[in-house]
Amino acid sequence: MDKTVSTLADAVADIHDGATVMIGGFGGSGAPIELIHALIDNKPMGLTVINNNAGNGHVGIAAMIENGLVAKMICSFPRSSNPVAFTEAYNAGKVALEVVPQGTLVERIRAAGAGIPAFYTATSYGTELAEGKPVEEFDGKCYVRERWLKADFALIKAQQGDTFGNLTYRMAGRNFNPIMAMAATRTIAQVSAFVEPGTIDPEHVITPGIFVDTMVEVPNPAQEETLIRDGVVYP
Amino acid sequence: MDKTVSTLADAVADIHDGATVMIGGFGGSGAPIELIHALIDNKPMGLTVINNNAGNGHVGIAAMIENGLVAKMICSFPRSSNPVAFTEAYNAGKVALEVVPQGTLVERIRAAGAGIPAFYTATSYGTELAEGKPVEEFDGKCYVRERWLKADFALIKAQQGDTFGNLTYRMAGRNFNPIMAMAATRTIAQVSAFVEPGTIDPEHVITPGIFVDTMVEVPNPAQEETLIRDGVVYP
Amino acid sequence: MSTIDTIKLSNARIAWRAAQDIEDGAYVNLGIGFPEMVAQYTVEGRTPVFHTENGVLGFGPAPAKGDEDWDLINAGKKAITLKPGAAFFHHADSFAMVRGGHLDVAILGAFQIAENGDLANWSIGKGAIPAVGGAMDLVQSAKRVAVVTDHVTKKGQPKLVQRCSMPLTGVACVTRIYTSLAVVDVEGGRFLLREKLPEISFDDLQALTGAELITQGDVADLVVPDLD
Amino acid sequence: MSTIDTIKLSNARIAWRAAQDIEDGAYVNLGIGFPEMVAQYTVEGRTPVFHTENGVLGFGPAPAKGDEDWDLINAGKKAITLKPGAAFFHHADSFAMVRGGHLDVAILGAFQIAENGDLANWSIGKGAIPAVGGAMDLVQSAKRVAVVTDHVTKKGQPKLVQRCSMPLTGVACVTRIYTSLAVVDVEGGRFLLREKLPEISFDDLQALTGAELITQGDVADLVVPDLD
Repeated sequence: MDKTVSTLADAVADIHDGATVMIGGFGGSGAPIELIHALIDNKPMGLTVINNNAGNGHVGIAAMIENGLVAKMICSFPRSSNPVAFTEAYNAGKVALEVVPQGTLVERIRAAGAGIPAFYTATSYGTELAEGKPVEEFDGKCYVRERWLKADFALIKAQQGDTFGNLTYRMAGRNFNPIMAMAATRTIAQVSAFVEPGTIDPEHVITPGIFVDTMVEVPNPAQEETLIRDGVVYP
Repeated sequence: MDKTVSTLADAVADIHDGATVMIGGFGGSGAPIELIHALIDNKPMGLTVINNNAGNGHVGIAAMIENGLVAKMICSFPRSSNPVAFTEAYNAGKVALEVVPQGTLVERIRAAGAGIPAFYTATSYGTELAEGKPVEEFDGKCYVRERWLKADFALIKAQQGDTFGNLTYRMAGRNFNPIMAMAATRTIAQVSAFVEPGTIDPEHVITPGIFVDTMVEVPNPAQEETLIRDGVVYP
Repeated sequence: MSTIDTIKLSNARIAWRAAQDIEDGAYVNLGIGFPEMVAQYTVEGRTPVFHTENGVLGFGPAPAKGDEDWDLINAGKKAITLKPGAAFFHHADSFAMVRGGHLDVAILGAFQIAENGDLANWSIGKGAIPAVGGAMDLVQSAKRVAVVTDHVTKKGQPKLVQRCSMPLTGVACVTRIYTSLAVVDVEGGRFLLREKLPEISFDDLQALTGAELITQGDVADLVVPDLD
Repeated sequence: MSTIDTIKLSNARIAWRAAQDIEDGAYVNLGIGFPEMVAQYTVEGRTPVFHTENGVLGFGPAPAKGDEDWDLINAGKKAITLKPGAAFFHHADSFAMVRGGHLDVAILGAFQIAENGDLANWSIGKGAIPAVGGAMDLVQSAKRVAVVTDHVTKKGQPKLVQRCSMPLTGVACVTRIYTSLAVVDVEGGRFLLREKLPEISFDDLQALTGAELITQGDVADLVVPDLD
């Protein structure tokens, strides 16, 4: 068993028009920039993208939007220090938006990974984001019912990965990555360092390999913030 | 901030008659034997105990039952290689039993810790364990609605713990311990080694201190299996 | 000893047959007891990864006697060893793997299997103390749910039936049954006979089965090496 | 410049006042921007633990310029540092902490707070692109939900109102409000005035407040050191 592929192009080759794609990261932290850029090279169209944000500057998800790949964003916070890509596309009616509270977003993703089709949360009760959703009272408090959120693909960024797909992350770059890995039909990870099985202490594995399908090594990944400060526009 | 106490008796002193107590471990693996025995010394009565099993031999939860502390067990598998304590008490009508499928049990506990009052699972649909529970169809498949499961106290066993309550575990001794730590009003951990904050790599913390209230050091914890092989009867 | 007892496969040989269907890289959960034997017959060159409910992926066989570590056990509370690439995780993540459909195969024992795939394997009914463990989670969620079992009970009653009379573990969940006499798939609410021991006739096998055995094209010979 | 502008507390001084109520060992989430200032005024001898939605407990102030690591940021996407005893975790665990009621205090900004505790702080209504982040989770679940805010809007309109006119972030969730003029608790659907600047009369404060201010016994002086 070996889940590694040798090129970024191979890693994202199967992502097709109209696919739903989860993309890990919180802002630039933990964002799989190289996988995103390889996806832009392929130009699949009409994608639904699930991420906490909606891109920044002219790289990563912002570049996906500017290059016309994205039909819909599902996110909690489509603003950033430089939100021009999303803002223009949204205002022009080119990209649809579903705003989900951040905790509900990640719990819906976790639910998909954990086989929970629906759950109740107090979050958003009584607000416009709960409109049209079933409400139920438990122990005297009102809760909103939320559905799982699945994807065809997840693109994630990890630190170490062995050939079985066991992964670690780097600091707060962990964020959505391990949860999205659970929720997609196919999880594709860019990994900063490939290691042999047994190198990662079994106590320190964050994402067990069962949740990972494809891995590609990106030894010195770019940081989104650095690219933005350097004024990079992709491609 | 320092969550440590110096004696086992101090750690369990507040556990009162009628309390609901989660106890970590899967069989003897990860079971907080010393905390359980300290609790038996206090003899609170009428406890509801939540554990995967229902005790083995004449130590740990089995000894709680034999010493009359337990009014009700909530568990997935009340059998063991030596189940005499539970079996006799149950057959004599002294202990009530709620059997919950193992995955539903841990998910109900996780739901309590995560603020999810109810969720749906396919597990147990169409079986007698789903009788009386709401059923709903999502995407063409039927699911059973389950409620969160909370406790007044959780007794857990960890490997390393710093004074802030950050914990690690030992191999498969992890099991229910980190989840129960999230779900109780007060979580009490026996820890094999106290360390200073900063000793545990922030990447390797399994239970962040926010979930832990009280800790006591038990440097060389007994293994339930060893006690049983030695024929120990507690007290 | 009846004819059946002289020809039927031993548990080891049933386990061997089940092991032939486990692909390289498959994530597999084996039930406590008899199903655990399947791991011993892993096909050369394949690396399945074994999952146990109590939070381990990638474990290996039992350690030598005296080398047990009682924090390193499987769901049957038996001591295990680790293979390179193993991982520990907590129980909620373990059952997220199960319920979320991440296991490729779960292999369990059975009291009864109905022709619609219903499984009864957790409770003999009134009287006994109920104990379910993780079986109800596993049968509802693994991509393939296989059963390894004698073809009939110790009293000679069929275990493959039209409708289970014992309490259900799960509804319409079993996909394949490896018995001491045959390999049977559950498809479209019917038992499809895929393989049978060449020593038993179709009619004799049908007589030992509580529901109709359907054949589609040839039924292959169930051939298992002598493992004893 | 009106009289109010000459006497009102700066954001730093509001943050100082809020910091006085944070106990030793409290788990605290501070909203992006102004609420983040509260951390700077942690009371000597107390060790609160700061939580950020993106998966860190126990972080400290920003690093020196040039020392930033962009994998070590807070929910505002600003670089942070770690204190001893910090922990990383994924987003689902992070919001389990939030939604599960494990945070002692969440401190947020506000557009409007109603006397029943309703909070509006996420959307100015139609036209703007909606963006909610973690605010709706935090306000529904922390044990105490505090607001730091100017007492009135830039146009001089009350922010403490009978009923919010802007889109709600949460219902009946705010427990205490630290304003530039006063400290107000929300209890039983009413604003209870706890402290006010000695330089402003009760009547003038009431005139700047969009709902009735209730007093129970003495109203304490809101005294904050000069921090500038």
